[in-house]
Amino acid sequence: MPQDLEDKLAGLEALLFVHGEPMSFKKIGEALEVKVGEVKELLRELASSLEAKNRGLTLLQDGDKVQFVTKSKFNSVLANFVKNELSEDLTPASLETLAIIAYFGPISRNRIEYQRGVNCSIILRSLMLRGLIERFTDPEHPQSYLYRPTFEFWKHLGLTKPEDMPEHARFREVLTQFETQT
Amino acid sequence: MPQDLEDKLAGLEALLFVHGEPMSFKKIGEALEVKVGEVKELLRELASSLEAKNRGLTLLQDGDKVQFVTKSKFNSVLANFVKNELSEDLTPASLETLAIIAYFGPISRNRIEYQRGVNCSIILRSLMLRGLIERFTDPEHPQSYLYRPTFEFWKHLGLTKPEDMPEHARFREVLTQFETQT
Amino acid sequence: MSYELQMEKYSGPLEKLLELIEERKLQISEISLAQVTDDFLRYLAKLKKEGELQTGRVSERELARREGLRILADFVAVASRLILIKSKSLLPELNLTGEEEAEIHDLEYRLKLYQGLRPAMKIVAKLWRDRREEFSRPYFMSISAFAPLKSAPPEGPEGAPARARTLTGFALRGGDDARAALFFPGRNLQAEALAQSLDKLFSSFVALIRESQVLQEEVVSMEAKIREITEVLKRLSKISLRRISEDKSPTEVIVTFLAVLHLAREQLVLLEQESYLSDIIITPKED
Repeated sequence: MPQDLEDKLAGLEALLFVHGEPMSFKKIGEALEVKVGEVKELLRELASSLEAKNRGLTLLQDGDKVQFVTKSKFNSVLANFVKNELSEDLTPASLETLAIIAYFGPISRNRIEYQRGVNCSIILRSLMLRGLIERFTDPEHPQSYLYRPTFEFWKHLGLTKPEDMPEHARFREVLTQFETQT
Repeated sequence: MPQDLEDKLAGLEALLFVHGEPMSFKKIGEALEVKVGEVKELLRELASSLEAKNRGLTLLQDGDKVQFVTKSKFNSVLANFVKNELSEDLTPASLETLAIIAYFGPISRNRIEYQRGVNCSIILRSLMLRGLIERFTDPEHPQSYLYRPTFEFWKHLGLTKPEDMPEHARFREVLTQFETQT
Repeated sequence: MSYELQMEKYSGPLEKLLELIEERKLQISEISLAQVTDDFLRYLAKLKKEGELQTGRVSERELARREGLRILADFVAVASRLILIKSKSLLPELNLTGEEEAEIHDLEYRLKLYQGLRPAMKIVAKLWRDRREEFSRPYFMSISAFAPLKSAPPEGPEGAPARARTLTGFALRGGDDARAALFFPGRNLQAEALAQSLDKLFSSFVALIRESQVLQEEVVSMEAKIREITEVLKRLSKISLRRISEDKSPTEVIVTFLAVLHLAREQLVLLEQESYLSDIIITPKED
């Protein structure tokens, strides 16, 4: 466990960084093994160090919850960046993943990854952020998700369903062969 | 746009925070509107300020990419809050293959197989599926691939750059000696 | 335990070979390799037997079966070189080609390299278990960090329906408060591009399937040769190894040798050698 003040501040920073959502003082205290009173003190300390001009983050507090956010002066830089990033052409890897989902969706991440032979978590996240695919809970396996193209995706292609994709039947056949023979 | 050094450092921090994943120097430069040379300088500056004892984050760098990560000493504080897909044990065969790629990557499948004395196609596939290694086209031989560790792998080992591998220089030396003998 | 795990606990033939040499506290050399050949072949036979047992049980696990087959093939490849070394020590007049001599040296060299690099594997294993993992943030996790401004689709189709899947956060397009789905297709998104991409991926499947078939054939043909020679030997009464090795290509000699050793292990034949380096006499065992 973090021992002195500096160590605890560092631990707090790491904790808030990893935890995406607002985090309650209580939970922070549990993680760092300190009392809620000390958590508040640490947060005050952290907030004041974040005021330095070379820091890009700040604390957003709401009641007894707190989270890291970027300073508002960087909003336009960051918004531009996110927009440019999401508007880029699809990479070959993204196209491949999207193709699998378009042809064979709804499909689980496991099966997508098995076909591509690589981990796809980031690509799936990016395709979701771009509004090209969506995920929903697998009715048969409530623990896992299935991925399918969005309505906007089909609309953009001017198609309505996987069977409308070029050479759909042939690809299905190759897939069946692959999945039974490997 | 961020103007002076401190402002740029703050922008860099905000950008890496928002992006989350490894980010190329080039992309950082475009977002902050500075040259790649300046990006490197800013990263050096940021890395050195992160060494302070009250900071919980550090920079993980490999090649021309960089990512914000938590310092490895806070692992025990954070492990409970982060769901972890990678924690399972590695088989001897996986360890062997990973060690070769970690110390000698980027490296071709041929050379990996030569050193291990076994066909590695399945093991490479499974390591790619787990997101521990990635492959890319060899710039000098467009027909073949090279393999290298991913940021996920470095993160799991708690390193901040490939050269942090223990005895990195010595093992590379051993290999070079062997390869020049023949 | 699944078949896959069964096989995976063997990290490979070099590891095993090194273990056998080190057990006897020997240096890596042609002589020590000849000395551990029998142990290695015995181990290979055991591996093969376990593999077969397991395959029978989980035949539906095709991938696992193939993995086992591959490992087996790798062991057989090393075994064939060991037999070459052993043959050379037993049949001194056996003329090895330059290529075969090179193969022997290559095995020695690889084993030394493997020995030199083995500590690196231990280091990675330790780091992996040490639980020093660093954590990062997911891709674009904090797009939702500020006031919930919704943006209109920058290049989406007109009148895209409102969806729950909206991107809150710093405004991607000014202070537009309209609730609308974000849609960033990119300029290269067309059905044809997707089909091409899939076609490329699927052609690599074909290669993968073919590769596994070739491998399977190789192992099968090796096994068939061994069986064939075993049959011949059973029909002969007493024969010298030198004689059955005559006029044979080195590969055939290896296979012959493998078959003889196999029979000896199964106690179907007796091997006799009057003195070191003299010819080996093979006698079928009486039932």
